Amino acid sequence: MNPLIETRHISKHFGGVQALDDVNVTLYPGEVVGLLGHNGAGKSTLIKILSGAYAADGGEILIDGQPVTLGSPRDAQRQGIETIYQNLALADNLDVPANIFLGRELMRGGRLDEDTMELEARKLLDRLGVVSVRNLSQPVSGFSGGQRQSIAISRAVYFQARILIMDEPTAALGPQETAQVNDLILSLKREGVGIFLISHDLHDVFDLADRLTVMKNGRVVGTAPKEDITPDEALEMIIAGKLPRALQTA
Amino acid sequence: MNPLIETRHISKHFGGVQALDDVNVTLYPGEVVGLLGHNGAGKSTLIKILSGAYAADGGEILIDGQPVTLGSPRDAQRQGIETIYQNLALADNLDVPANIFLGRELMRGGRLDEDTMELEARKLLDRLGVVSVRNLSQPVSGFSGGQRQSIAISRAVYFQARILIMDEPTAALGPQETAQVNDLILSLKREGVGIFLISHDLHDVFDLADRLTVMKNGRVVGTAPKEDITPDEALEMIIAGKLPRALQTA
Amino acid sequence: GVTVGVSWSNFQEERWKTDEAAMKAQLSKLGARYISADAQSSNEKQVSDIESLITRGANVLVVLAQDNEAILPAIARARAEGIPVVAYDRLIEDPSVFYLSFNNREVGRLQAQMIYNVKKSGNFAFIKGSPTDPNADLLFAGQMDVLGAAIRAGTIKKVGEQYTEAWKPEVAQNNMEQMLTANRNRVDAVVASNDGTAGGAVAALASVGLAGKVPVSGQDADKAALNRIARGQQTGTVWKDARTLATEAAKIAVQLARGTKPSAIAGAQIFNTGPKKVSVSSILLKPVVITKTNLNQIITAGWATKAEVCRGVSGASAPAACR
Amino acid sequence: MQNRAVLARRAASGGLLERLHLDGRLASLLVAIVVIWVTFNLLTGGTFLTSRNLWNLSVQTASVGVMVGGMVLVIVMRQIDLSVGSVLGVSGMVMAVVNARLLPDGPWSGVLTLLAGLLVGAAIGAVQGAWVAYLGVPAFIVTLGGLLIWRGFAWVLTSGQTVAPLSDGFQVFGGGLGGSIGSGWSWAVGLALIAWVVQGDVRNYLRRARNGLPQRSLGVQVLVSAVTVLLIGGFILVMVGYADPRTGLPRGMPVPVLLMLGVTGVMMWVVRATRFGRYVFAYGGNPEAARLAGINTARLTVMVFALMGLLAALAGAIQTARLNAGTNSTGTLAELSVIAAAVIGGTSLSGGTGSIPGAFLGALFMASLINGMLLLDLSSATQNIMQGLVLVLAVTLDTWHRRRSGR
Amino acid sequence: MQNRAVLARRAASGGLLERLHLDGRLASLLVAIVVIWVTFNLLTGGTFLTSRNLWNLSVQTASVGVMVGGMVLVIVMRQIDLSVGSVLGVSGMVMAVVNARLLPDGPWSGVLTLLAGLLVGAAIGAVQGAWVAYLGVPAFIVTLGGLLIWRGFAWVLTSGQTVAPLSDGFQVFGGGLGGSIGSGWSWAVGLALIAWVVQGDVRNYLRRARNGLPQRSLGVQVLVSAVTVLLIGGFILVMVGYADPRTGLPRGMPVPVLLMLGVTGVMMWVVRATRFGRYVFAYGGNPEAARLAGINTARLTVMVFALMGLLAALAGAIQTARLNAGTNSTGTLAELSVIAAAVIGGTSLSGGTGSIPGAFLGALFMASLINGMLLLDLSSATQNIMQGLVLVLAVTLDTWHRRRSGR
Ligand SMILES: Nc1ncnc2c1ncn2[C@@H]1O[C@H](COP(=O)(O)OP(=O)(O)OP(=O)(O)O)[C@@H](O)[C@H]1O
Ligand SMILES: Nc1ncnc2c1ncn2[C@@H]1O[C@H](COP(=O)(O)OP(=O)(O)OP(=O)(O)O)[C@@H](O)[C@H]1O
Ligand SMILES: O[C@@H]1[C@@H](O)[C@H](O)OC[C@H]1O
Ligand SMILES: [Mg+2]
Ligand SMILES: [Mg+2]
Repeated sequence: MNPLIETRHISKHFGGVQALDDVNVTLYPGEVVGLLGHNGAGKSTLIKILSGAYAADGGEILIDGQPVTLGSPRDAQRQGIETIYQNLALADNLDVPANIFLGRELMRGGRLDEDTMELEARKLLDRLGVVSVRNLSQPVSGFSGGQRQSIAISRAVYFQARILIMDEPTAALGPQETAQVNDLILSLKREGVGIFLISHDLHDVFDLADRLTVMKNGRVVGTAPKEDITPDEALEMIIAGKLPRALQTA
Repeated sequence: MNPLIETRHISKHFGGVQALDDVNVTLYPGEVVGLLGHNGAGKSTLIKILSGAYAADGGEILIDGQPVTLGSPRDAQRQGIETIYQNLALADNLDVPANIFLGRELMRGGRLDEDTMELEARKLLDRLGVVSVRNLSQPVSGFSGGQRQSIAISRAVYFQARILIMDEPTAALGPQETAQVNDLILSLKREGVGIFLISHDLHDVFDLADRLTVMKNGRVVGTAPKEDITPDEALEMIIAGKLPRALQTA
Repeated sequence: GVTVGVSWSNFQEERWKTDEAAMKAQLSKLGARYISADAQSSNEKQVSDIESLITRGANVLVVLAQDNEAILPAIARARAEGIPVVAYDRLIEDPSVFYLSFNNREVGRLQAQMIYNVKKSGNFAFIKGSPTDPNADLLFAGQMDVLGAAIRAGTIKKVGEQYTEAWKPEVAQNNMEQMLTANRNRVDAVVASNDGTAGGAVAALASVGLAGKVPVSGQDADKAALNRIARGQQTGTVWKDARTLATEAAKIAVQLARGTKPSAIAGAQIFNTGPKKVSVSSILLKPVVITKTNLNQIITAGWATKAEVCRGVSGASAPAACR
Repeated sequence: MQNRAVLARRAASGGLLERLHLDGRLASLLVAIVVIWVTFNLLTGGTFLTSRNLWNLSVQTASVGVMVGGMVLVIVMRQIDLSVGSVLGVSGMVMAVVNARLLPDGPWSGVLTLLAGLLVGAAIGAVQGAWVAYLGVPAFIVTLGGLLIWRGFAWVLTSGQTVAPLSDGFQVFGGGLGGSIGSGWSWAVGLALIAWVVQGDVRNYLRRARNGLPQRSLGVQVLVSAVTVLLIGGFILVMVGYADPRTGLPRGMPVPVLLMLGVTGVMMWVVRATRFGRYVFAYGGNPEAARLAGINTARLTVMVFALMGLLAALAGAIQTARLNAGTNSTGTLAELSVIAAAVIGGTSLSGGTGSIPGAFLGALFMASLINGMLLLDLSSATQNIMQGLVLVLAVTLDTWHRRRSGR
Repeated sequence: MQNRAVLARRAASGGLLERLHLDGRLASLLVAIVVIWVTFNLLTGGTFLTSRNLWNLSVQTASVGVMVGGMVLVIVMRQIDLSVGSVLGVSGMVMAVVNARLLPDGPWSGVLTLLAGLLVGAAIGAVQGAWVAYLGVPAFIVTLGGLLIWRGFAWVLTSGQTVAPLSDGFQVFGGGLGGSIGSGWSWAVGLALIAWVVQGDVRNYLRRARNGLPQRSLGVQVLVSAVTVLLIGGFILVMVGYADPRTGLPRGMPVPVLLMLGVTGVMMWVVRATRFGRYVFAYGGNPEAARLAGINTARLTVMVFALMGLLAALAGAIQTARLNAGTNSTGTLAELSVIAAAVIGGTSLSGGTGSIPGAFLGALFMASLINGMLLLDLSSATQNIMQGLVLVLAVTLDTWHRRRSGR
């Protein structure tokens, strides 16, 4: 079976910094791949390339085994890729439904269908257990860190992606809200969606992921099925940037 | 002994939303108080009032038992209060030393002492275990989420506060960096600094805090010494907004 | 009583204040009410201005047109309301209008002539007026009436010709500096279209030590210019006694308002040599050239005081008026 | 205690506007306009509020009023267009040349001339927008260049000469004699407007009620609708209250005013109901977020500038027709009035916020100020000073009011 | 493969500027200036690059050059000041009145006049700044009001009359005859400048070496310093190359140019070495972060506007002295030139970025363009068109170059 998405020899630099160097990752349908690494390892840069936000300096991306050019976020959306960005990327001056449906507004009779969008937004937030967001028609600048994160998550899950990329989706979420998002990830996985999950919470990653990819200083240290590795070994990989002995020999 | 800082009946609303309602909290020297609560509970709003960023609608703040007016962040700094904000509050166009020393630049011979500031910044980041930040004289807009967070932390710890307020300081940090910050918190505590710590990571909070205060919908649900409560009970408080039975009778 | 609505095109040049004062004085003598508006050099605003003057109850209009074409719709509105119009200082080619002016082309001729009197050949620089003021072109045309032949013959060489954005003296100064530089100071005469631009030109000449050595023309008899003439830095200025013009305008306006036909105004003649050859009733006043030799004429006329004209000028080299 | 009192007051004042679901900015601009209207009316002994003067005022507002909606979109997108005055000028000049020198007089000469002008304006706008979007040059520079270039072109086109006269069919756009639609049509337009407003309000109310979404109470909604209907009715009354001096018949609504209202209506609809409008605001709030959401932000920029150019050309048609002449100074400094009207109307120069009706009221406010001062016999220096002071004071009051009510 | 090649090229091109530790923006502006200088010199048959014309050019740059540094700070703070032209005008008029009508002629009349003017300018700026900072009214509105108000005041002050002539002591600021410092002093200033640059470079180099901080290599540093010294020397040579017609002696540096260089130097120092400058940039990058860092942002705003007013008044002194007259049109539209120079010099209207030397070069660029076109005696319409085109093209090339080199 072809992977849903695969990268080959991706590299990217900013000025003098080599943010990515010869990065190869794969993602299969119905699979959750955890992306781990220290701060500045290059995780966000990698997923921005996968979502068309950045252009790589070199290397190629394959979707369903076919090379593709992701020249803009719109290209990636057309390929069924949805992304939750680490910095959330909300238009602060717009309200909740406008943000959730941004770029893919519902229309009725030639005009924006505000009401349906508002009702759908309400449903989505309820599903994520976000009870504290009461007034949806207020600019999102007035929402708390966690509330904003929930809005960004709703945005990405509404449009039934084949490939979902989540960059620290629960970093700002409370325990209950985090649990709901984790449930959501599992149910999407069951529906066959492939998910890249970046998180610093090793517990969560081990609960959710099928495989783990660890990065350091822009390079992939290694990839392993969750069963073959313990959390302590993963930590070791993140810090030392080396494969644990068990895997090296394997 | 007077608490370092104490709030009485603090309230704050935004338009129709009552973000804080009659909030009382206390913090003693050498103590870490964990502030918990669901998203939108009012934690960040509370600490913004304590750091002079917002004015409360009602209630009062006491420092060393004396009522004070914190009309601006500068007022709070003068009282020895330093804050790490959830949204980091960095000037994206300035470099790392400029951000760390913003508002309290080192001078030498009537001009900014750039070199000393750069050297000090380097030391601070080393102390936080942030190895991936190499070029300090680049605008901070080019740094990763975790790197930016480390810069914000350096900023707050350099100026030897009496009261340190940390709003989800490790949300974006990797496991290693998180451990370093946790060590730092413990060592500051030993030096007698009082710390408010907001975090969604119950493990961390239980490792670090002496007392826990749980908020829900802008009100304080209750405060308890860490010894008197289990993580599950704390979760219960966050979700249900009620004191666990054990504490209610106490 | 009679209400006279006056639409000014702008008040940037010093002279218009004098025009206004004289007109007001005459109107109050005649027992008429003066109302006014200033279009600030904008055609669009002038149309609104005239609408509002009509709204305010003007029974006769005195119009200093910013643009003689773009003013016509406003004149048509006045005509439709049965309100007579005096075209003040600048021609308006509508048969219903009474035209009262100093002939601007004539002013241009006088400017050129005063220079030609002292300089018959050599390199001439032309500092023209604002590119958006039609008078600028009329003045230049008049200057060419006098100098064109010599230019074609080659005895006079035109070494620079620049409009002056909004008649601004500092713009004229820059332009003059560049003409001097481009010609390595070999500029023998400057035909400046009014006193403000002449001031700029003189400042530029002064900075290369040529002030007083190169003849410079002007127009309006601004006080600063009269002083320059006394100091010998400017050759002369064309004095259009705005007081006479304004006083006449006031008298004519009141007569028109009381129902006198334009052609029946005393001294009216037919003017039909405008660009479109429309015939209008008109009175054209004669401008006076003021130079060093007849400065006292302007002092005795009470246009400026001796102190103003002669500030800092005394001794043997001073003109008669200042001794 | 004192804090609590302040709090209560705030809640109450916020509450009124909130219960009416009215925009605070619009309300305070309306108040400012009413204040200066009443003041001028007193000072002019009743001249200001005559049908005749209000009719003039409406025509005087038209040119800025037509452009200001486009400028709102430009500024909301964090851009600026300094070239509008020159684009107005050059397209006006093109129309004058086409009308007076190229086209034969005839029933279609007016419309054809207008089309040619609009084409020129939109093309210029699109070129400028593309320069900004694809080459990444700041709009300030591109349109400052445009300001110089197109003004120069307007001059070169006729070597600085004024072009006149224009055909009757074209002069109609200026609202001069023969440029109004008469009483019958005016009432027809008014009734259509009323019908449109009422049915929109009713449909909106029912739909939100059906979906259980928050909204005005029924009583308040009826009140708001009634006031709107009255305002429209009053406006039409004023328009038909001013008679043509030749015929003695009511003039009715002038064509430029009709154009201004039409443009304003369309722009409001664009902002409220279309993706295009939504994207403009999203881009202004966070350009990066808009791009990441898959919006083609470059094309959006080109479209907004092209629209701005088109509207500047429409204003050029109005001005040129009103002067019955193409002059090379037409539109000088118009950019300042248009930007000022947008900012007074609540558009923020840092992008992301702006309102079409607000900007329209901003234009009306400035035009009223100038019109009123013209009726008083003030010197233009005094007028400048007054205009500056009233401008600053009005916006200060508005700012202060919104701060106090906590928004 | 192709991507890798691009990558390598980028690294190399980035590398050159990086190794020189030079600002790419400055470099490309310098190149643009050199290009138009050479072009004009060819077109004018060598007139452009004469001492005399360059001397003129330097004086023509002075008024905008003096103001542009202040405008950089204003724009970096996400503000705008539209009133500079009017403040220039009103303070120039005040100085003319003080000089010609109030003060007796005497050795101090020039300086006292200047002080009075600076006071007026700074006070106006401070009032406008306070209005923006404490009342929260957008700077666009406050300074647009100021544009109208102060222009009106300038007119009212003398009922529109031109005030002239001014005392010799004051005329010195305009750089006319007697307004330059002669050859001896020019060389003294030049040598002082050279000494200052060299010792600064040396000290800087040693200090960074001592602290082990990254910097230019020794060879490159020597090269950069040598080029700077040569430029200063060349500049002084040009200044002393133009003789006074009365005496035949070299004029040397004109006073307004001395003022401009002094102001530019001070502003560079303010931006690089003072807290004030740092805070202005911090505020521009993130106003909220600056406030949270304990910076008194309101006071900062007042100071920046007051400084802008002061510099506008200084420019007013230069213009008025140069013209030897206070006129009511002095400074009209100067705001556009000043803002344009700042933007051309790399100041971003969205705040947070800007450079004083860049803005200075921006002013020089615009002045060179106008100076050269006047030498060619082009019609003003052609001048407008050319100016617009060159402006847009120069910034386009710069943008394109920086994009290509990935910055
Ligand atoms: N726009 C940019 N300009 C310059 N450098 C950048 C930019 N974006 C990222 N970098 C650099 O690239 C490297 C990788 O950054 P990236 O954001 O991918 O890290 P990350 O793995 O997501 O880190 P974190 O866990 O902190 O989010 C970092 O060193 C960062 O400084
Ligand atoms: N500037 C604001 N304008 C309007 N509402 C606000 C504003 N700031 C906060 N709120 C509201 O106040 C409430 C409390 O927000 P706050 O940021 O204090 O929550 P929090 O406990 O920090 O949540 P989180 O865990 O998500 O950071 C939320 O409902 C939020 O929507
Ligand atoms: O008198 C002159 C007038 O005729 C012209 O139109 O504008 C400039 C004035 O100096
Ligand atoms: Mg990241
Ligand atoms: Mg928070």
